[in-house]
Amino acid sequence: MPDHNGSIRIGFYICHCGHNIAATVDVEAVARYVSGLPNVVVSREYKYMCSDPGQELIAQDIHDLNLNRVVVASCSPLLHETTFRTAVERGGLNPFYFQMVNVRENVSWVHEDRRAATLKAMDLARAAVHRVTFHKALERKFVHIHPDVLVVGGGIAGIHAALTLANSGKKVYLVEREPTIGGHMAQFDKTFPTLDCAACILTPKMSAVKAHPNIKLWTYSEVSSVEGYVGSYTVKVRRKPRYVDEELCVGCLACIDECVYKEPKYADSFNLGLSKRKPVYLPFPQATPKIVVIDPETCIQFKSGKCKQTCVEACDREAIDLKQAETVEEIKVGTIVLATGYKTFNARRTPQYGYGRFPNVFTSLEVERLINASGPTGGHLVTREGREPRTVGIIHCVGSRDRNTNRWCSRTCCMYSLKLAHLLKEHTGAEVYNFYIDIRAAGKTYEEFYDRLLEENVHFIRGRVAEVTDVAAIPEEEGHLIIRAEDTMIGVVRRIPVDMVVLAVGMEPQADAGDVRRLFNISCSTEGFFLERHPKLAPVETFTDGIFIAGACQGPKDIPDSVAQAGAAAAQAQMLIDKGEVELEPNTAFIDEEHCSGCKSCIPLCPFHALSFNEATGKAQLNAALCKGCGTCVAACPSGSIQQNLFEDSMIFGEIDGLMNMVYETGKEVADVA
Amino acid sequence: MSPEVNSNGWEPRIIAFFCNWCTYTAADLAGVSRLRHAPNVRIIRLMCSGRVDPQFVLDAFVQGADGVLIGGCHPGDCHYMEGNYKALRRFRLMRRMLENMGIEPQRFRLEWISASEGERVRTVVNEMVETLRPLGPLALPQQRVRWDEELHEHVTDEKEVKSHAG
Amino acid sequence: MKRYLLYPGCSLHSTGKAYGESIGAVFSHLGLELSELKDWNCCGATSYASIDEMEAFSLAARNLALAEQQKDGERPDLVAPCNACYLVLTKTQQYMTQYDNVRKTVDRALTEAGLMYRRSVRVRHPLDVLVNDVGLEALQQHVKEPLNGLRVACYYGCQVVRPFGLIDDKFHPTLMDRIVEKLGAEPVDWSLKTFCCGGSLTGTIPDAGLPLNRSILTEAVRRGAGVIVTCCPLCQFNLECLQNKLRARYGLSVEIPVLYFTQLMGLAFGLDDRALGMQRLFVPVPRRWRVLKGGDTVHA
Amino acid sequence: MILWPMLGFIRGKPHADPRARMRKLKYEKELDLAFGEHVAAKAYGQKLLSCIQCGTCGSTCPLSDYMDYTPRKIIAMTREGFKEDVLNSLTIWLCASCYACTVQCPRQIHITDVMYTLKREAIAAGVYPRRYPIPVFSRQFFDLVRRQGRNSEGRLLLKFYLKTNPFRLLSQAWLGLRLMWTGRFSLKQDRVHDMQKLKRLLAAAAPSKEVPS
Repeated sequence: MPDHNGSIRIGFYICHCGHNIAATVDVEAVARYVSGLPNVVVSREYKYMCSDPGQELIAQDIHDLNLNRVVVASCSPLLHETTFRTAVERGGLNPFYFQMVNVRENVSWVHEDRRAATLKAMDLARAAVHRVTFHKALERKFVHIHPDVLVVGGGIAGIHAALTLANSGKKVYLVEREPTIGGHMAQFDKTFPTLDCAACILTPKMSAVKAHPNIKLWTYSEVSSVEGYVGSYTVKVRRKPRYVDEELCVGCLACIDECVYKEPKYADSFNLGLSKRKPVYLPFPQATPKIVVIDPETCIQFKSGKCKQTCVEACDREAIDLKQAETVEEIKVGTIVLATGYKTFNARRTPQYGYGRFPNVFTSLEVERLINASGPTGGHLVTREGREPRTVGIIHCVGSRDRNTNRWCSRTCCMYSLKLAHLLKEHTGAEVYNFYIDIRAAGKTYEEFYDRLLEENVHFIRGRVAEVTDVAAIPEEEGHLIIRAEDTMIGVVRRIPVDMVVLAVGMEPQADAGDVRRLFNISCSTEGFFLERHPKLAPVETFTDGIFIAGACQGPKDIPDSVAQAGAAAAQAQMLIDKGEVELEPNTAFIDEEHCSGCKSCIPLCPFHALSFNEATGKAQLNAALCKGCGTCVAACPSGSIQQNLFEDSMIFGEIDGLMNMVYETGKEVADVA
Repeated sequence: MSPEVNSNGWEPRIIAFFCNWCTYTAADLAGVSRLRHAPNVRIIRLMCSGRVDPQFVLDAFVQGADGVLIGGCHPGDCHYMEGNYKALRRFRLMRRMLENMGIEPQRFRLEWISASEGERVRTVVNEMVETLRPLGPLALPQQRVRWDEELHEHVTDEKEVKSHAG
Repeated sequence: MKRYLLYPGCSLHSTGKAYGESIGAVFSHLGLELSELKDWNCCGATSYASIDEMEAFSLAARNLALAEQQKDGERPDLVAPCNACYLVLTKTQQYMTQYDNVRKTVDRALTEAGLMYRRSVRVRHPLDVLVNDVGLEALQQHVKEPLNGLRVACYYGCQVVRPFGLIDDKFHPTLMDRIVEKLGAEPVDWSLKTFCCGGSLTGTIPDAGLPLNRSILTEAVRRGAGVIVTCCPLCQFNLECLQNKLRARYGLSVEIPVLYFTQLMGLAFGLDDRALGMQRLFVPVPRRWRVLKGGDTVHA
Repeated sequence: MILWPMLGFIRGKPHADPRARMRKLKYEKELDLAFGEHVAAKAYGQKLLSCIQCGTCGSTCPLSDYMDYTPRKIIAMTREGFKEDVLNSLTIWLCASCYACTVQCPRQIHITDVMYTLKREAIAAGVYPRRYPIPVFSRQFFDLVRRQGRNSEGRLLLKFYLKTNPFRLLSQAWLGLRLMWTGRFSLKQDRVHDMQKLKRLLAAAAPSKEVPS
């Protein structure tokens, strides 16, 4: 027992959390039990500890009973530790004389047996009561927030976040990997449910980004390293050579006309390979910035070094620079918004639908391009044979709601399928069949759009398609693709011959989401989307302070939701910047120089280079500003002379001893438990 | 730890050291998702699995734990870059040491559980409880008493000591 | 030389005799040793499992245990040419690992019979052995009389790739197509490679089972195939022996030979017709193949 | 063409109320609410309960056109406890175990195993259609293997036709003869040498002795 035993005065509070805790844990029994533990002056249970009266209870007890330690048993410390620390501080006590016990997430919510749950709660309470005696007063620690912001990803979410921040006067770096901003939205034809043209509403925002004095736009660039912490991140951005001087190019496109390739030859990725482009190209007419790119993979000069370089001659501004090399920019920012988007499901992973085998099986994104007036067919929706389809089948949930591929609902496919059904009917007059499992039209005015489609006499067959086949069962099916599905509403299996199949492919995390996550030190959910700090209450924050997420990188969502989230992420960043500083956990390490033997074993362990060896004193020394508080060095110090605030050895041993019942003898109280 | 009595009269007691960023968060998620699991684990939250001092593990066993579980972020995902690798290194060393001391390797486990793997917390906890059940109590505190008695017998019975020395 | 144990199952001793004979001929031509599992019993197929599943698993496991016993230490490769046998043996292996109750019940049943199964058997389909152990290039080297110009529809049946998909794609397997290509013939691209032939339904409920075969035969011909090759005795029986009945009652309008893929291989290797069981076919191979085997490109 | 066994009219135990199958009203008391979980447990996993009724099984099934209920309906009815209807259905017997539904099910329900389970339940409950050819065939196969350890295709078919419809044997005579000419048909019974032990093995695997998981 610590020698200052006599002076320790602990207040213990256990929360009912309504029924959340009290239904499984006998909170009265726990309070009664803890009241019998040494040093405990007061032990109470209360309906909602986090409520104002609950917090007031703590502050009042500190004042009235002269408490100098507080333990609250309620929910997870990740949720309310700050709340209770503040309450403790309001009572006039150093906020770090506080320890929290998680009896909700770790006990009542995961156990059913009331007796076992109550005993576990008692153990955890006892451990905390014992641990808190070793707590020390610490100073609150603040850092300054650098006012500049980095936005990664130039889709609609990134664009909106960047504009919001820039309009509020913040300097924004917008980094986009492709040669143009715009993302997937730029590839869409119309947007649901209003059917306004995607380009018409997107391109003004793209131009605004380009023109904004507060936005530094770097396209064809990727973040290569991130160092630092909230308020002070150092970021390196790799700028890939586009072999065109961005300052000089005015987008006249003369170089494209004069390219030695008279006809476009290579698959145009913006049109998903449905059309061709030359090695020097502009992704699409409204590309922003309107600067051409030269693709070294296909350009003759790069492949053989023997090109006439007609493009260079064609440019009267001498903007083409085939010797351009990659550059790296280093910037300082205080906050980061990640809006790296999604990728569409690879339809080849569901071979039963014949994508890649049957030429007239298209993905939804391909059809967006086919309908689009600036698309590969100039907006004429035709099969590969160049004919207008008379019947089209749209298969929903391709790569969604399927444990063989992706379990989640991609949330957008129902609505965009309805939109495509409408457009297909409008453009070609075709009979359109939707094959769906459930229609999810939960957004504002989405249900009304579904109504409209029903009245347009689009077919809705509730049944997931098993296969698309070219095997005709009756002569009338010859020459068609046949979709076989059970019409579950009618209860029969139907075979429907169509001229074109559209696969409503789902949304997936970007292929490199894992790398990006590591780069920015945030978490991913099991599916691979970036993980928000709290699914309800912190939807744009991450577990890393100062890094926010917006748009489909966090999970499948449509344009309105992405924009809303981008606005929220921008507001979060702005809040930090305007506040000017942020509080850090004071859980950094410190060195007891007296006992340090100077063995240097800690020094190579620190990944943040916070530890060094002081030749003069022969001891290790720690730069607290660099220390992030992991405690790895503490665990390694053979003499125990490095300690970590809030996680000192004595505290952890105290917790273990408390848990294992070696300190306090439990008596009859335990037996009382129901 | 309080005595939890089941029909056999004994329940495995496990101390878990979970890192704040991944495994502790996953345990929270298991809670939010109401993933019921065995009540035999007591979690101690640390900032990083790299903070797990081998002495914590020894202390837990010495104080009467039947098993010790360490939970950290997946390799490459550590919030502090490489704390989990340090944990892994220490874990391997420790397990060998514990084995030499006669503590079954199944009693000491290291798991990578990311923040989104609430389900995994449940699986690992349930698995570990089931693995420990057939092993029975480790009961080091009582064992120490037994060892003391044994030693005492050896010392009093001089012949016995000699024959061993020979 | 690699040695294999053969699990013939009931069909290779009767309706599927030619399959067994052609496998024997091809394997020995390639220098693979193949010996029949001694005292094998029924695999516990579909029909048995409909009555009692645990007994069915135990029957299958007895064969696996025997294979281990007869290989004595060596890790046995048990070749099951019948798709149903292959599936049942594989499924037994998988379920014994996956499900406690299966493992415990089966282990106890084996103990009662004085056997033990240590899970070391590899259940192999001849397709798997020929492509993955022997190799396509090696197979090609044995081709004496390439089947140039012959268009072949490879029909796999359902149970060789489903449900586990261990040796090939569950929807569009290609193992047989790749072999056929090496024989000089041309595999046709078609959609019914793993469509069900109806199994025993052709006998029990012909109105349900037979039309399935009509679809397969018609589609193969429509795709320009001159022959169907298969890797399952029941599929071969259904597709070949019932063609008369299909024509008489179910409106089939085509006739096409249905061979085991091993028979086709044997032909290309220049092996003797009788050794391949060619005389057992209901729909004989057209005479003009003989010309074709000489290297001319005559469309069958 | 011999009309029987046309589907549907040969039933096992007739429903207590012959119109029951036609009725569009079902009382909860007619159902067995534990049936769904019971079958789910027997057929490897609770996944059965996660069925979303998408109909992939029905549309992928090559035999669904001959079934009285599509497999999707069988799953729904099993889940909801329509035990009597499910066990009396022809669907479960028509499943040819091609596993097409199992590999495509978006909920990874082991549909083929569900069908096996239901067949066994139907036999156990004694409600399967008595002279419906498929259970008879299975039973003949089962008995042969139990007695001899191996199946003999020739004998099996002979017995099967005798048990179901001897007249059909005549229509098969020509096929039988051709098989004989080509050496592909024999009535000789193949058998396992060590039948004693095989019988012991089967006895130990009997349902009453199944080891619970």
